[in-house]
Amino acid sequence: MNARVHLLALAAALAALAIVALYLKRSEVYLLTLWAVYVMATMGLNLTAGYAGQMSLGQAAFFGIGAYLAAILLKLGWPFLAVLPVAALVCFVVGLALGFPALRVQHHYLAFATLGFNVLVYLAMRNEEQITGGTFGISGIPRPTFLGIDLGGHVAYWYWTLGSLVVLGGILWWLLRSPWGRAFAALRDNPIRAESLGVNITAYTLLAFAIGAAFAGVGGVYYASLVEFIEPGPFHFSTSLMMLLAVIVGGSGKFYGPALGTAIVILLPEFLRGSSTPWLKFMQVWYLAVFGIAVVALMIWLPGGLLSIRERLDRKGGPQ
Amino acid sequence: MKRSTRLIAAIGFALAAAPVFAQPIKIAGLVELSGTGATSGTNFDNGAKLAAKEINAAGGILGRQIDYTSGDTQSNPAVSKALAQKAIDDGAYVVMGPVFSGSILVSMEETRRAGVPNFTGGEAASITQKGNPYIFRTSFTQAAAMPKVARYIKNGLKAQSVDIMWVNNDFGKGGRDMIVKALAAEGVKVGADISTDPGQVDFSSAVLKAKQSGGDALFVYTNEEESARALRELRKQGYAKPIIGETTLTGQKVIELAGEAANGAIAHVGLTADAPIDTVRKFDKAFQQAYGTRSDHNGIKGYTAMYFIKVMTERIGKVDGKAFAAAMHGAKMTVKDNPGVLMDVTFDQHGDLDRESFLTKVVNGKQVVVETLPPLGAK
Amino acid sequence: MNELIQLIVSGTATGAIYALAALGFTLLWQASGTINFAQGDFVMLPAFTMLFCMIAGAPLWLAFLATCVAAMLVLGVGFKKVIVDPLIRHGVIPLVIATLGVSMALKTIVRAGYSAEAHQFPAIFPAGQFTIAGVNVSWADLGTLVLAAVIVIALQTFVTRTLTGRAMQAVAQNTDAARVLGIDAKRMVLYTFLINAILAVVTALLITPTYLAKFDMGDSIGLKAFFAAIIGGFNQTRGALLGGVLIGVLENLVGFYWSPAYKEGVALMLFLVVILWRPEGLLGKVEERKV
Amino acid sequence: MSAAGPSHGDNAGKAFLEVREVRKHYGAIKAVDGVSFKVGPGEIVGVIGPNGSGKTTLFNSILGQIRPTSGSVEFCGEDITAMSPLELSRRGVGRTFQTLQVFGQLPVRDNLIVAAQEFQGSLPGRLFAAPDAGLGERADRMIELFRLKHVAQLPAGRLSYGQQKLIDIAMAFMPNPRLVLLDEPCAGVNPSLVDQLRELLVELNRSQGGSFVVIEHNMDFIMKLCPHVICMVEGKVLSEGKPADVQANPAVLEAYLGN
Repeated sequence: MNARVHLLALAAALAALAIVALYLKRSEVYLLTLWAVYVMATMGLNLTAGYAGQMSLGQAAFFGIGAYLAAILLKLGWPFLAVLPVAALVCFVVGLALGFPALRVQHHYLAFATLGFNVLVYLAMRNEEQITGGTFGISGIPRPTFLGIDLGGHVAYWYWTLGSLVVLGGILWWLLRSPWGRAFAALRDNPIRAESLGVNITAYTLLAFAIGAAFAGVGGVYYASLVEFIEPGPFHFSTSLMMLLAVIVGGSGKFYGPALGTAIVILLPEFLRGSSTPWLKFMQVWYLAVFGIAVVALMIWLPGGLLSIRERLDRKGGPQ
Repeated sequence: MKRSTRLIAAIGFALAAAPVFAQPIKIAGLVELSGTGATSGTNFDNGAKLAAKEINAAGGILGRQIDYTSGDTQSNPAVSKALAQKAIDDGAYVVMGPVFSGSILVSMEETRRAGVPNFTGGEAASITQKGNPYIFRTSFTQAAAMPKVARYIKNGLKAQSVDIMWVNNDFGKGGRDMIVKALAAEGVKVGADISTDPGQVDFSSAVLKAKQSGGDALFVYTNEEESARALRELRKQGYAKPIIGETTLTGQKVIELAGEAANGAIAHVGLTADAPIDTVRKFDKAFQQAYGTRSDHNGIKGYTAMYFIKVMTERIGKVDGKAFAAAMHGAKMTVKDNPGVLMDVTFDQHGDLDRESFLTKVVNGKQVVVETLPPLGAK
Repeated sequence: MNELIQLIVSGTATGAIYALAALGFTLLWQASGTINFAQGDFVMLPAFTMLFCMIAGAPLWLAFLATCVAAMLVLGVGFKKVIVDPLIRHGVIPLVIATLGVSMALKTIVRAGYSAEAHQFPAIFPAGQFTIAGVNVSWADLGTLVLAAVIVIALQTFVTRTLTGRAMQAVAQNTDAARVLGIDAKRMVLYTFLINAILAVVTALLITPTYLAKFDMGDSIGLKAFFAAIIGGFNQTRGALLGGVLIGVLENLVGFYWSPAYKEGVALMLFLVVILWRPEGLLGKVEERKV
Repeated sequence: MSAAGPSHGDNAGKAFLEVREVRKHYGAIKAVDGVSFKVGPGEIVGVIGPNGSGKTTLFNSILGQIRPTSGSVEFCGEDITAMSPLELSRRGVGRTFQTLQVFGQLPVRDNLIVAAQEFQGSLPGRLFAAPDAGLGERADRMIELFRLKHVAQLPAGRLSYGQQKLIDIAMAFMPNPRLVLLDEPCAGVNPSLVDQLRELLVELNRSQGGSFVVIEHNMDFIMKLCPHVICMVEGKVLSEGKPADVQANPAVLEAYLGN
């Protein structure tokens, strides 16, 4: 696909997403917004796991840190746009700090370290009641106003989130096109070779990890403001697993992979829930079983995720 | 009136009513069918379904059938919120659930905004303290139940000090705060204050802590599974002092899971299928027939809530959520007129309810009611 | 002082169960490079299988034996042939993801197909306790310890004393060299999967009376098994035992002396300390970087 | 540090590698057992020896991939023993591997650019640099030289073994290294391309001026390419000198035949 077709298709898709919200019910717009918010986090995870090849199982922890920061700061009266960089920066720094011990061990241990980190953050959210409100959570989180426009309504907040998602996507796109993006890919494809070519794999691993965390932190800010209430539950490590699966199912290392994967993980089950067709009703209950088996099948036949299907077909027909 | 006119009137009425007949009343359940609240949610849902079936079989509400659909909140507040919005979008007349306090605190903002009455199974005191005119309970609040427990610990058990083991979620933490307050009011000392995790499996250190503390009794306030595990560990370590709980501890599921170890446990319950009341016995039988298991208190919550809807809707004579909510405040429903509500009940201005409650004990693997306590308002 | 000993004893018993699950974990890793994220669910499934057998009227011992056979077929041979074999050549990550999928599927199948609720499971040891030198020891803890010890010793004897066991060890240490020596490496790897399946059933037998049979009962045990394996040293069988017992005991001590609220975080904190201090694990050997 | 980068021809005259008594023992197995040799500026040195004679282990010991048991390696007067591959790369030491080591999912052109971009500017600076880090032209020239133009935009992992091997070698030369260690550059390359590859290396040696150390089994290739050859057997240097002399050495012959 050449660049112009790509841009046109993207613009059309965004326009469709913007227009369709006017015709959807409140709950459906809420779900769409929830999807966009999760995509912010999975997009970051795609950088960490998909582009740089570092398996992280703690994305929900950063998502949660962003959300709690937002809840606390927004309730203190901070403007939304001031909370965003703070959340991003805090997650970035925490990501760096967590990366250091994890780097001391072999690559796949990073996954366990992040998983454990997620468990710990979750426990802290639940037990440090003075800060986090414990299991009662924090309610009454305000939605922002932007240039005097109240974004409290469901459609207005959706446009706000969608617009922000596009900006974040732009940042990621630019990052991936820079020499950094290439170094991340080198780190993923062959760290040993990369090191012998002067790629500082320690620095890039930490960066990939911390930038991914920062994206999750930003997503968390939007989440807190969307749901208007947070408690530890949504930041349990099982959310991290779902986020990773969303990235992989969509297509890790594919720019639009997280958007597709997150739709499958977040929107599809809700669609099934709303359906009354008998076999879809069956799917409501068995959804995660089918999803789990599909993940296994995908790993066996299409490890690059759904968006790699074209490449896969190319390769089968191609010279190799 | 002449026969013919009467006939014409009847036909006219039938014609006018016909489209209404075709239009069922939508009632949406937001229930925990998976996640940590699965046991509670499933029971609540089953209770509601059973009541809806009975009401429909008997001609429905104001002649209209109930269309009850339930969605799974996965014990997750964000999903609860989404489901609440969906229920409102779908035009639900009344929303039932969720049971978990953390979830209802989020989803009730949605029903409030839309002006849809919302029955909850949640027991956290804060739910009805937010001035929400659309929220109604189906059971006691912890604020109402704990003083009864504290009174029993002091007068019934003659305990000077008591250790507390609670689960660190909104339910457990809320209850713990209430019992500490109630015990202080009764002049009973609190010994060890032991927090446990939702889903915790290993209670050995928690139980040892209680044993070492040496209080005269132990108050256990955790969810069903954790209660069972705690009871088993208490038995394993040979804990010999009285074990008291509120609602969950002597529940059907706990007895089933804890087996022998549940024997001797005492609990105050607002609702129980073992209540020595005819209507409850009838409900118990019907529930067992429908689902093969006995209902716990959450099943009764769902069941009675559905009948509250029927009674109040017929009382106001129309399907109107706002009028319904207004009429619910200060309402009184009696078994004599409406057997489906199972026990006489009154609602106050906050949406809290009041009725009789029971002191129960597990004897030979069965919950036995040892005392019926009067409603708080009947003193 | 007595309470300390008591905490250590019961912690060791819990830890021994973690160790059994962790043991299977390290065996799989050594023999085939498999990191099994569904290890916890591999404990959950046998628990329900035994439950079904007992509902069908079988006594516990028969249910246990039948489940061992079923587990060897499904969690041993089936898991290897259907999931590990096609995936292992893609590297560690796709296999890890696939086992995540398996975990999710197994949980949902049990939840949707049978029940979302917890179910009682008969205890294999009598309730109550005895006092020895002022320390209360429960029969269940003692029984668990003895049974776990028997399993570990039996396994160790099998691995070090029998020809097959030694062949398995050779494969675990160096597959290529073992093949050159004429060892049927594939068969040895399969044996490892079978042993893992049986360990899972034994773990289920020991742990379900306290954990209760529930679709998500594996989450916690799986996580503990991971961390136990890493803390002890992923490439050392003895490491898994040490890691498991350490976690069990420390959890008890933290739960008692500090706060039960952070009990679930003990395994992680121990893990972080260990990897900062000894990245290869307490008993692990340093692996040379491979080019 | 990054500003220094690898040399760009000007200080090639100082390139000088000295390996002193390097040993690498695995328990009782002496993979490398006291090897010493020198490489002068611009020189091409061949290393031959039967399989298992310790050539690759020697390479890995020199290049920081593994830590030698004893001995030292000096480069341009600096002790580089057990330095990490990253530090070595910054001193202008490059290498290729015995097995294929390309970045499979990156297009060929990006493989080449990434091989040199880390020597351009600072780490934060590279985030804001042009996408090709100013290396596009250089990469294109290298692609031209290695005749990879028709596949320049394809992911490297999808090319034939021989083509990937060429990319691997081209990457090593992208940053203008002062010293390159090539581990079996001909392995797996179509025999008809071997001569072409040799000419390429001669050309690169001439234009870039770096020194090469080459492990190779293809005798013809090494005899024609390297003015100086080292023969290793059982971890030791058996013979050293002009290719013809080493080839004529009866001990070398015996070592090969006896194997």
